[in-house]
Amino acid sequence: MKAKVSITLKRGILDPQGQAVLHALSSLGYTGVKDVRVGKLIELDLATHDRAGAEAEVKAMCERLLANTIIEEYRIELME
Amino acid sequence: MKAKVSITLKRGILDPQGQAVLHALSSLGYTGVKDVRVGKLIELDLATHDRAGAEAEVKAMCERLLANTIIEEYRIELME
Amino acid sequence: MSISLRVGILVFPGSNCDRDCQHAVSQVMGAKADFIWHKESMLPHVDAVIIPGGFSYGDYLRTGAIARFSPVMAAVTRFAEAGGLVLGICNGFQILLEAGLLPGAMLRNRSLSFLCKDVHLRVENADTPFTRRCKPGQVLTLPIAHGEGNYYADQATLAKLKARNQVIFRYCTKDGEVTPEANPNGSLDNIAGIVNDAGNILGLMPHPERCADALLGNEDGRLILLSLLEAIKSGRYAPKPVLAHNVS
Amino acid sequence: MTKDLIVQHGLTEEEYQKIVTLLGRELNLTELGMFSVMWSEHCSYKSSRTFLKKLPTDAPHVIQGPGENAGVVDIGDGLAAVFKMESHNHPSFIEPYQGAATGVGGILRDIFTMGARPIALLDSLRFGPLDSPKNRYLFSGVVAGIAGYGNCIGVPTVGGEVYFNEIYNYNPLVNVFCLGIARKDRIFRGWASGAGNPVLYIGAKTGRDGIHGATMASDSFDEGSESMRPTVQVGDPFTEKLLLEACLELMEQDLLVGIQDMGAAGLTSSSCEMASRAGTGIELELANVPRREPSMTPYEVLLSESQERMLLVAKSGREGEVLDICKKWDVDAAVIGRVTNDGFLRVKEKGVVVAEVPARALTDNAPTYERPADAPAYQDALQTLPLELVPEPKDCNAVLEALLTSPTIAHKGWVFEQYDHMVQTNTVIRPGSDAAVLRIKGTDKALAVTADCNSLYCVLNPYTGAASAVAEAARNLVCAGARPLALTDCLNFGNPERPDIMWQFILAVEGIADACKALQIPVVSGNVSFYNETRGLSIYPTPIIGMVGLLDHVEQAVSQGFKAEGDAILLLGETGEDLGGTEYLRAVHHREQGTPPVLNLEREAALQRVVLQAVEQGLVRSAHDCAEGGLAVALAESSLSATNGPLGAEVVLDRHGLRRDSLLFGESQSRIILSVKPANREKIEVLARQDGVPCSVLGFVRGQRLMISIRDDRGGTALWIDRTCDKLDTMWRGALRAALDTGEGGHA
Ligand SMILES: Nc1ncnc2c1ncn2[C@@H]1O[C@H](COP(=O)(O)OP(=O)(O)O)[C@@H](O)[C@H]1O
Ligand SMILES: [Mg+2]
Repeated sequence: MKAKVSITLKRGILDPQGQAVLHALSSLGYTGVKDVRVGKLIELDLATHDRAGAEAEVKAMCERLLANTIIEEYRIELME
Repeated sequence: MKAKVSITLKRGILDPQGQAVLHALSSLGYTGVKDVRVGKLIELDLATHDRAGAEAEVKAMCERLLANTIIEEYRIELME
Repeated sequence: MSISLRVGILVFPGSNCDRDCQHAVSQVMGAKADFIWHKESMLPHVDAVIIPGGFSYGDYLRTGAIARFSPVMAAVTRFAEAGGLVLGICNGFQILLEAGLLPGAMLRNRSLSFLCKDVHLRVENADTPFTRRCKPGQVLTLPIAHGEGNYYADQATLAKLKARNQVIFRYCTKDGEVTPEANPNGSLDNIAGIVNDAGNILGLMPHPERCADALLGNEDGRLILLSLLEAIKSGRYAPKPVLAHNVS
Repeated sequence: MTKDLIVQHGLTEEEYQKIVTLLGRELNLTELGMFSVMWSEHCSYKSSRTFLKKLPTDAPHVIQGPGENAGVVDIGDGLAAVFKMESHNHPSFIEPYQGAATGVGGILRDIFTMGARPIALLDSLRFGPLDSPKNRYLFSGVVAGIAGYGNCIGVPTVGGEVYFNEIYNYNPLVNVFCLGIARKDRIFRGWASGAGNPVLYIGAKTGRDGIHGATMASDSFDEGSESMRPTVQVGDPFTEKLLLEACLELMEQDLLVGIQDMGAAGLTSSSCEMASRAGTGIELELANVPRREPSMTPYEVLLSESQERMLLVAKSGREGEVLDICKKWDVDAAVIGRVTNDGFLRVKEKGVVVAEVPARALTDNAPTYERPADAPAYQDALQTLPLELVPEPKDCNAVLEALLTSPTIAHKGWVFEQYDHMVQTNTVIRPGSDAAVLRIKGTDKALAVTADCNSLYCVLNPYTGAASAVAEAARNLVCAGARPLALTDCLNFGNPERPDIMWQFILAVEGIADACKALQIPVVSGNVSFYNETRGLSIYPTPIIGMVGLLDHVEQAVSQGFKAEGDAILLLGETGEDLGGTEYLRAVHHREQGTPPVLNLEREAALQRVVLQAVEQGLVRSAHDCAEGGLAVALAESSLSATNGPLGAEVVLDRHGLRRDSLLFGESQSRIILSVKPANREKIEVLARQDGVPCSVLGFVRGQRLMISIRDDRGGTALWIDRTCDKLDTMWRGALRAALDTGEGGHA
């Protein structure tokens, strides 16, 4: 099965990249954009088909490696 | 409303970051991971509530700025 | 070098080799070098444009992605279309790619880290305004300093680049062999620099301005800057005047 | 005010009472927060101030000594060198990339706030061994963070040092040094002069970053620290680059009275320090402070440590021009207050006073302590080294290889190739030599920079170790052909409330002071980082010395690599039985003990004089100081550092009754290896003799092997080291990467 991990900066943590994109979009005329946050997307291809097991394992991967939980938070989505 | 843009390298383009994560995961003992791709996640906060309009506008942003379609593909999700 | 030659050097927020280019062009090569602010929508009178290295807009999103929308880039595009010479170094190369003035795109270095060191380059085409002072096959030593120099183009584009001799520099060993080990960043076909179809726009990752001055121990970069200045002097690359109503 | 709140703010009951007496009333919470950061060890130097006064700070060329954002020295041609070093140890342990990046951002601001354009960075790093995944994560994260910030802003990182030792497992050190150049007649200071002048805020918007960062840096680690998440600051080098250009342009236009960066304790420290230096007051309106987050309290706004911000005092009536220049550079700016003449820092939020304290109460009136100091009980044992328990090595080739691959000695290319060390096109001598050399455009001159400290020497004998750090830094500059001008220090120690740590600190400061006097090098800036302690375990005393030297002629610059076959190899200085505290003893015999190598400051000064004269007379082709690993490693490094690939050497050493390992790997101080054209040999011998410096010809640059023989006292000669340069080169250059590539990744 596949896992999609979305990693974003925690609220309150400065996101210079998001600010730069926001600024660029508005100077391109997209003035209806109020805020931009840039994060990471990690797609994993897993050998298992056990949903609960996969969820626990991906969570462990996030905590140990994929996310820097000091400044980032993550969300996991699983799909066949 | 909010838009979530997922940007990933096109299939066929080597993703060294994904490879590095795959390698790191397997040396941490997560041997059930077959492949990893790393991409970008851009979350936009939009002033509008018009879904169709928003979709078209975000698509235009992607084509012009957010993604480089020579190497990347993108997916847009909209939510209230 | 005649004092009448004028090179314009673009300055984006985050450019950081702008002053280095100015020093190399003016103090070392003896031409005139003027800064051009990114907000300008018209170029002043210049004979060539250098887009210097650095981290325009912090390299946020993708290298060069935001800078290419600066007003000055529209003016540079018109200048190039009229035949003017444009040299993009490092971040300048990345901006030219994003702007579509050169084909292809830049990916992160294979090692995923920034790399600053001397590399060897083989001159693949010495018949360009940027390399006319070099010999075909000559091996130059130039420094690189980048995190994203892993050049990519699709097969069709690569074939076209090769067929038309648009690959100008390749990473090589000190004896001029193009090998995977000599490739510092994973770039396709060891490509370090390319020109556009018309041959008047060069993008390269290594920094000629960092090795123009004998004091820094290497003058190979002079060859590229000297080629550029001599090409201007030859008069063959003077941008053709564009009438206002012709601009669509 | 409750006891709990006072304790939470890191103040003692007595300190709180002292504040109440100063103010003549109780404080509100906002004021408590302000005192808590300003009276913290980090901002107030309360445990160190008394002792730092011992450091010599005067010399005719010193324009600004300690007390400002950075030190300033005259380098002629109307120019001044501006430099300082700072620690970012605790933030880098919590989040290595951002911690190190913001450390670079902070030191850069200290330099450009003085009106200087930054031209070089150095980084001094200490980590636990790389066989632990956590240490690999910290080390690579820190290096990436320094690269990420320095490369983006376009200031070359041209040198530094890295040591690995278990003692830094839970408390790595990240010290960064920055050098800038300013016009001598246009140095800016952090003074809020002139009542009525407008106070402006420029730079990034304020968020809830790093609130209590300053108190955190003054606190030991415990298990919970790694979860102190909300305090992590994120650096934005792009914004800093714009801020840098905007500030330099504001200074060029002569619009400013004073300027200071907002570092630790942000708006609070910058405003009270500027007022207190000038003997004025400042009144702030917080509602005008640009903010990133909604509903921040005055407490938060005043204590936020958001990065990339500056506080300016502009000339009256010129604030419009200031705002225009900021606008040109896309830098946020706002008038947030004005200078007053009542000596108070008065803070309002929408017109309502939320804090009102004398500026000097926050700064000058902070307490100072002479804490108890005493040598630790283990010191004697530590200094005892029974040499009979250290067998002489039979295979010296193996020892040399072990040393060249020890991460502390191994080639540091893996580190400095991640740093843009060439941007600005001034780097005449790149990292990988004793000191980096930067030419000064528009003049014939150049500056050399280095950072040094052997903390193993310092734990064995804090006085000698610290003095040796000064001597080594100066020696490194001299090897590059530069005359030492002045130094900055970054004193990293454990918990000053422990007598043994205070003892180490006091001795180290005395060592620095004496070495400075002997070598005539003033201290112009510095930084103290205490509480480098985790779970009761303190780091070794690590007083890092950053030093700047001047070359009158840039062409004189010398690097450590051999230059040509046939050159004679000379050793200036004398080798003794100095095995205590050596890398050899540590890496091969697993002992960290003994007395560190003896340092004789007069001999050191003589040695440096001789080498400088030789360089100035154009007699020297390469120069390299003997440091960790001793003579054998120094010879190998010179051999392997030759510009176009290794150049071998054939060398014979006279035994003089010494142990083989002392001769090859001992770390006797005050030694420099030169290579010279054979024709110049005698001239150098004459120079050395005049100054009483021992000078011996060791051999010649020749072939593709490193061959070191020892001639015993009866005249017999045996070859003890014989390896191809290629083999040594591969090992030396590959060792750090190999150490990083082993084992699993992850940051758990
Ligand atoms: N952290 C670092 N950053 C940049 N350069 C470094 C770093 N560590 C070491 N180097 C460079 O590697 C070389 C050797 O360092 P070191 O062994 O400390 O030399 P020395 O003992 O002569 O001071 C020096 O040129 C130094 O500047
Ligand atoms: Mg050293």
